[in-house]
Amino acid sequence: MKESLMEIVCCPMDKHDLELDVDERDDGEIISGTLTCTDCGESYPIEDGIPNLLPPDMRDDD
Amino acid sequence: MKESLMEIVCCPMDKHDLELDVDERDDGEIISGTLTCTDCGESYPIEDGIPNLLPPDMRDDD
Amino acid sequence: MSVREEFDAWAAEGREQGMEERHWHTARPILARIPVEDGDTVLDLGTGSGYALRALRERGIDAGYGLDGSPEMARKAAGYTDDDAVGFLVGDFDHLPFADDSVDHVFSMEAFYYANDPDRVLSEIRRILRPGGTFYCAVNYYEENVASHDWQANIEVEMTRWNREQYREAFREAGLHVAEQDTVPDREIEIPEASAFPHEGFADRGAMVERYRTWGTLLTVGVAP
Amino acid sequence: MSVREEFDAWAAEGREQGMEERHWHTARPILARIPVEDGDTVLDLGTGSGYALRALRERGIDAGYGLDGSPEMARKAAGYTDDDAVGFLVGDFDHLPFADDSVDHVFSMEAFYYANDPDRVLSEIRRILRPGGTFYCAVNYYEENVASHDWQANIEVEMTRWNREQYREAFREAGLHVAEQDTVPDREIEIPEASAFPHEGFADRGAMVERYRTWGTLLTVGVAP
Ligand SMILES: Nc1ncnc2c1ncn2[C@@H]1O[C@H](CSCC[C@H](N)C(=O)O)[C@@H](O)[C@H]1O
Ligand SMILES: Nc1ncnc2c1ncn2[C@@H]1O[C@H](CSCC[C@H](N)C(=O)O)[C@@H](O)[C@H]1O
Repeated sequence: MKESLMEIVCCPMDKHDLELDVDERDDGEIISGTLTCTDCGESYPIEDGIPNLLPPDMRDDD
Repeated sequence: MKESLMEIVCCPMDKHDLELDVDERDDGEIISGTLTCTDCGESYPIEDGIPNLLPPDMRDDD
Repeated sequence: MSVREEFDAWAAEGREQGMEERHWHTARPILARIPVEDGDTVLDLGTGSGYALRALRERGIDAGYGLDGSPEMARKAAGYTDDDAVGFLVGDFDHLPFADDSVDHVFSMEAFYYANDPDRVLSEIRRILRPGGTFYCAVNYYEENVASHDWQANIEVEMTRWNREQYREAFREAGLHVAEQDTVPDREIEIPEASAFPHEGFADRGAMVERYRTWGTLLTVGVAP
Repeated sequence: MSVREEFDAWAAEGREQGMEERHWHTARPILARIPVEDGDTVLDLGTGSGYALRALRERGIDAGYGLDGSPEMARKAAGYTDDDAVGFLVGDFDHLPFADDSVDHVFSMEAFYYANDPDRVLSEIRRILRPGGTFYCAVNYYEENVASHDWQANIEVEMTRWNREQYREAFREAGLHVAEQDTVPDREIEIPEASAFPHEGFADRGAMVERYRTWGTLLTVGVAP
């Protein structure tokens, strides 16, 4: 994902801002990392450049 | 014209309400009469059932 | 020449019937898009023969009013319907004789560009529309439709030739949200074989195809906030 | 089965390509109507292969984001573009991970009816749209399209089958103005001669013509006040 996505993205549950932690970058692209809600503390993974912002119970249902 | 038109019609110049004077009626239809602005006093003719709400200078330009 | 004189003459020649027939090709799919509900009041600006209101009544609107700057045209329109819920009046686009927030939808077909001051007309429409009301504005005289460029030569009323973007900008300037813009093709007009050209002023078949099938009429839909 | 499992399986089978090809017939004329401007941000809900954003980028939008509930689908979509201004994310319609007033237009093609709670999705869309922003919602699974009624049998995700009026009502209930509603025909799909039927599940040619040329996909356009 591009860092510019941070301008519009938010926590799917409570709509508060997310904080970005980058694990791996390639050019401008964030390949892996974590998005953490500044309010509820829930965290969402970024894998293969794609953030997964499913509600936690839908993300983990397998 | 139908009297129900009075609900939405207004003076084309200052947008104030109009007052209806009926000369001739046929069933529910107003065939001839006059619409007069309750504010500026300008009057608009109804002829053959059709109100003429052109601004006065456009109405009288022939 | 004034709008009144010009179009009184058109009405005297019976031109409203030819316009209805031709414009219907694009008016039909456009009218079908308007989300009218039972109980709605619809205004048709530059109503000509009044066909649009007759069509919308079949979908159950409560009242339809056709405004036209030509008394003769309004008289013709009135003669084509005996539906009590459809009425006609004479008036000018720049000075709409309707109260604030009084109308649910405004429709206008091949008429808007005759307005003396089109920006003012848009403000007037914005004023009379209820919140959420729409303005369906269809124009075949517009910049991208190059075949329309020489129409001004045949008419003494001055016409406004905006492009697509100018329509969107002017709507927004007047306080209308732009919900849609589309070129609606005329799929019905018969276009003869290439050998029949020149035909109806088109040098070749390609030009006529472009005029009708590609550019058709430009629809811009505004919504009152 | 969850949306995620169902559509991860579709992605594994490569079904996003067939959908892109088929849906493009109606998506193309619908996308053309959206009044996008340079600088706009557009969201595609249930993006599949992501073709809609690629097409809108050619018209100059600033950024396009495709959301999909299937991680495998989002991965496929990401693989089909190397445009820096197009991005994909995994998420659920009912819980949109976008800030209030952050998006200019939302598009969704053949996806809305899979939502768990469609009314909630509409509220979410209303929340994230900027004033004057539009929601272009296209669905071929709807009440009037009778040929779609038996689709539920082939999929385990529960689908919502509203009629035209229910769409308009639900949009308004969520605070969106309804600017347009239209059935957009698929004029491109090939329909064979009558003798070839039964064909693709249609008993006769008339049924296939009705399904595609008449009902096509139902477009409802909402505008944020
Ligand atoms: N400034 C103005 N105010 C009111 N009506 C006007 C006008 N300028 C033009 N008109 C009217 O607009 C009409 C344009 S012709 C189109 C008629 C009809 N809508 C149709 O589709 O066939 C004419 O009837 C003309 O009298
Ligand atoms: N609740 C939900 N949240 C997010 N995405 C969903 C969803 N339900 C279905 N989808 C996604 O919506 C898509 C529907 S298929 C349509 C794909 C694409 N718009 C096209 O026109 O071809 C699938 O990719 C599916 O994963």
